[in-house]
Amino acid sequence: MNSRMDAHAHHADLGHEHVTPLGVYFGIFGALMALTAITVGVAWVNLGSLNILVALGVALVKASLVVLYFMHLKYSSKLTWIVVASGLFWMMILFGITMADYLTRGWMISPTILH
Amino acid sequence: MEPTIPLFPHQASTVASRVDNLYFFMIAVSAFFALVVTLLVVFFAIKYRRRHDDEVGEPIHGSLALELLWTGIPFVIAMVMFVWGSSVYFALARVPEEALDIYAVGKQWMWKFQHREGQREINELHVPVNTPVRMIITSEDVLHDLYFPSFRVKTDAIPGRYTQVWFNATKTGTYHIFCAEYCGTKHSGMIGWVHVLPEDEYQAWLGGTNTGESLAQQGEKLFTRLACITCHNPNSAGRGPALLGVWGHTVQLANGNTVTADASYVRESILNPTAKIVAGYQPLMPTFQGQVTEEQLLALTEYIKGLAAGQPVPGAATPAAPAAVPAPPQ
Amino acid sequence: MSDAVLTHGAHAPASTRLQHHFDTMAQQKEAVTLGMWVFLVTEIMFFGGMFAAYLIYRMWYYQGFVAASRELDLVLGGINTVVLIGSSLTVALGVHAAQTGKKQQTVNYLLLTGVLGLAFLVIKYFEYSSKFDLHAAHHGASMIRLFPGAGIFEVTGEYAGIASQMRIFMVLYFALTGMHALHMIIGIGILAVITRMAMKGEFTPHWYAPVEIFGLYWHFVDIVWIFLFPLLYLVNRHG
Amino acid sequence: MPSRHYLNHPTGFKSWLLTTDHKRIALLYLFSITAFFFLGGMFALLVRLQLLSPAGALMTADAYNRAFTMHGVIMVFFFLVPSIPATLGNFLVPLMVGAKDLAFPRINLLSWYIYVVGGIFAIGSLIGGGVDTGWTFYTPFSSMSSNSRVLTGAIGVFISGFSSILTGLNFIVTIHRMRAPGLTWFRLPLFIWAHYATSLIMILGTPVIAITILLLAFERVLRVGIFDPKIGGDPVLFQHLFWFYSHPAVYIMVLPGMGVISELIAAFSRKNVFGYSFVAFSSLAIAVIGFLVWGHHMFVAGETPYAALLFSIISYLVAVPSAVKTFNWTATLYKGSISYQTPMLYAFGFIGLFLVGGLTGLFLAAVGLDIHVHDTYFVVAHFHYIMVGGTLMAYLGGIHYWWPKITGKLYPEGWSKLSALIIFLGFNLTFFPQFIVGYLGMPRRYAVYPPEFQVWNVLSTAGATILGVGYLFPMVYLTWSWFKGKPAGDNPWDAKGLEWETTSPPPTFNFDRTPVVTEATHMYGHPEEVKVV
Repeated sequence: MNSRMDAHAHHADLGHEHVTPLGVYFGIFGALMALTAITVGVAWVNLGSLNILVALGVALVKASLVVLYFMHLKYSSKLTWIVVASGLFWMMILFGITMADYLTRGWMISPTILH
Repeated sequence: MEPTIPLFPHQASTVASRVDNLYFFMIAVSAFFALVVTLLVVFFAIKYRRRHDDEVGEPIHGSLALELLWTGIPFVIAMVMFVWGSSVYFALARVPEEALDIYAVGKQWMWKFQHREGQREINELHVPVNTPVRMIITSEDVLHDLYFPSFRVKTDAIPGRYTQVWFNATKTGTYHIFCAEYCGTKHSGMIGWVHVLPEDEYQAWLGGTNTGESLAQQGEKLFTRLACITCHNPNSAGRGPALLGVWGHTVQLANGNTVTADASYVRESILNPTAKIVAGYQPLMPTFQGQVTEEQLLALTEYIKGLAAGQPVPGAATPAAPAAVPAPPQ
Repeated sequence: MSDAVLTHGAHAPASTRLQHHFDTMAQQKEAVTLGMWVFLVTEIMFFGGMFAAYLIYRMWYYQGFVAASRELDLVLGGINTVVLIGSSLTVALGVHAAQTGKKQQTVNYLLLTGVLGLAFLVIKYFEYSSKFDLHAAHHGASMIRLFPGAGIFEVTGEYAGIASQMRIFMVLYFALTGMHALHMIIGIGILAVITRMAMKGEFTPHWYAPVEIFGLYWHFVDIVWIFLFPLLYLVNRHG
Repeated sequence: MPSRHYLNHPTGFKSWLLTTDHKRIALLYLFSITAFFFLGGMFALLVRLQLLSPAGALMTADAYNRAFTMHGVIMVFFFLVPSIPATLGNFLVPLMVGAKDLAFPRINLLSWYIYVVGGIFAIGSLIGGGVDTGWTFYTPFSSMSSNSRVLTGAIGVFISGFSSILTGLNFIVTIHRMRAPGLTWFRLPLFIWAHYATSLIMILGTPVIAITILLLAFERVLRVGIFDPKIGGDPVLFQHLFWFYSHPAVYIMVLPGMGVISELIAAFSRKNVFGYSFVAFSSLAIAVIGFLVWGHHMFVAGETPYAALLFSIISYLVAVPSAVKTFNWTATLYKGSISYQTPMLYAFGFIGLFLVGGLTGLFLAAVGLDIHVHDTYFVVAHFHYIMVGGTLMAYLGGIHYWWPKITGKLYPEGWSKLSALIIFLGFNLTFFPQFIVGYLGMPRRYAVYPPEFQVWNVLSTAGATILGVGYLFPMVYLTWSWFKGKPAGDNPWDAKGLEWETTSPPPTFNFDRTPVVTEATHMYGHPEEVKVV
């Protein structure tokens, strides 16, 4: 947790950091390319309202691959995970609660302005 | 105005006393807690004042029971306030079916009121006592807010959109109207008076100031003048959809969606005609953006509203006053 | 970005890379890395505000969004996606090279990243400038000029009725891609500094934090684009 | 006093302008926010003078609109938001965690320069004629209608936001990574917990207002329609995005104040804070729940009844942790050893005023009641009780408490007690009448008003005059004490805390040896008797 407290255990030794094998990087790049092709292809298929979900789902998978492997989140501390999660959580707050207004605009509890 | 120093606003609507009761409850709860905490602080401060320089306080780490108590009690009280506040809000938000509709248009810096019977007022509003009145509000330019402090209600006037607020005035008299959403230079000059009249005086006022034309009739004239009637011929198939009986019903659109024909839809269809094309028609209609004012839009809407099924159609020249509003005695 | 990025000083061993207020290199590195991640969270929220607007208007103005989206150049957008993901790969390889002490490789990968970043911006420039031309819409009979400024934006013909919807899409297009491009430009500036440091041989397997921290930033910019691409270019291409 | 400390070593103008010492940067902030405080205060005085007469005693409506806007913009973005975090926080966070500096000293200096540049834009907009949109910059008035210096002012706000983000980032990393050996999370001073919670809001909320302001500028320059209903935009969306930051920003302003109060009450009761972990977690609860309530600014703005109810109930939830804090502070006094030195007087004042401010917040969270008092003086009174009665009282209390540490000097106790009293009385006279006139229905931002509201407005203006004088006092005697005050000694209050274990003023790197922490915060008396919750 706090590196000042266990400084003795670590000293200045940074040599044990995780080194990702090169193959992983190229593999991830390949996967990202494939997913890009999928997301372009799907746009030509009519899935109704599923289109946006598929597009966002694919983007989310791509972003996760970048974060986990390119940005080494997979090998990072719990705190880093929490930081990333809190970013996503707060963005969901922004979207979700704003939508609480926008999605209910059609529902009226009074006679609408039409009677 | 009044010689005395006012402490409390007039209670001049049915909801005013409900709002005020909640207010008094809140004051009582607040005063109680403020007093308890203040007295404790003063009492402790005196009782445990430092008596010599190297005295220290007694180490007390806390108490789970107390923490739960003073988390729980405020929570319960807060929920009571929430429920009470919400029930008052429902009364404010739920407009009675039989309410009398009056239109309000905010504009830098005046309030324009439009009665369905045709009367127009600026910064003055006449309403009958003991009758639910619904204000349907929009704005020509920026945000405004129509505020009746004596009725305890307000709502924003939003350009491009209709909002509503209702009240049932219980006391005759003259009360303030304020603009409560900052709107520029003469924001504080965007004020007026609402005159609550007994029913007979209100009718007399309606009669005495009647322009002779209801809002729907004005709309009908506009409908002809703007040549809407060339395409929207109510009786026969035209290039545009017939409007007879459309109001309040579901309209099938060309893109497969449906929409309910209400004031917002009518408004959009006039200003941005190709946004929602009715199934089976071509996007031929030109926009009337910039050619009709908010008030003319209201008149047209009112006219189309009157074209409900079974109602007279243009040419018959009958006012389309709703049943809830007695026809002007003329 | 992080302080370590700004640390200069020639050819110093790792221990002198330790700033006065840290106790150990491990502590310094953890602080700098955490700082960058926290900064990226603020970036999420920064773009989040625009994404919220996008979401709402897309819900309201789907028709206009589809029409305007189809006017975007999918080929250029697609190439840019490949270019940017490619640059993410090269920067990751650059970090790997620095981590394993391969000095020349580090420099090469960083330079390659810079080239790809610039390529992205050049393509973006051509995309942008085409939005100032009045031209026939690809997918309709309309004439359009898509830059959303008063007196510039113009839509006539069958799209005229949804012109204001299309304009809102274009506002968001320019706001989102413009902010993204600005991040790229800043990133390339930082990259230039770091590449210079790499050329001077300042990084060792014990101290390469600037490369790593820059990498985090660059990957984030890539991720933003990963979302922008489908949301802007691929609203609906069927039917 | 030590012969060599952060103030006198190194010397020279440049050593201050290029300093990376968190203590010096805190002082740079102190001077600049004090300047903005008095600038904003002058506008407040102009506003109050105008309202002496129903017809407007002083200026035209246009001038008045600019006066209250500049008052709001300056006070919110250039005084309240940076006030405690950037001065006391900057000075104390490293000291309290036993570190030599913040994690990113140069970024800390950068944040001050960003603040100054933002401030120059704000003053630029003022010189150019001012802004007349209200500090809330509501569209479409700000984007389409106002012909004042909206763009310059908005850019100033936009820029200053980044100074806030960088401060928050620095605090978070420092608190996570720079704590002294033995300083576990539950030994941290509550001041640190409060600043941690504040920093969360700074980094998560501020970017949203930055982008919102940017979109507003985009709209104003290019007329693109993103918030303009005439061409398809939604003005209510601006309000959602604006309040997503600006409501939590209220907690940016008050949470650090709560942190200060926790320190003051502990130090002047010589007692650990009652229910430490509840007070600590209530800060986090406020920071998190505070992000979910922004829609209570929009009950009459056209949001749906469903959204209104959601925002109402969550607003009530956020009241609970504030209540918990107040009760714990009160309980801390029990069996304490309470002295009435100036900082403690401010703490008592804070509790009283925060009570009123917080409890009237309950009124506003009730949708049915808020409809009536929304955008009236009731709201004005409420938030001034929180921001001035709360934040400013805590800020002054904190400045007085740590002044001996910052400058190494003592201020005259008699004068400081007198000014604390004047400020408390003046404050109440200024703002209490506004509750009454607000419930009567007087809308805010009115340059002229119906005559029946005059009495309350005259009382309020009288109070503001007293308050204004009250604020000048500390300015004078604190400045005097810096040069002529008696040396304070390292720990004049006999208070606990790492900041009191170093010299006054502290050396450049804070501690001669890295401190090792072995007990919880504010443990007076015999530590073995104490069980930490």
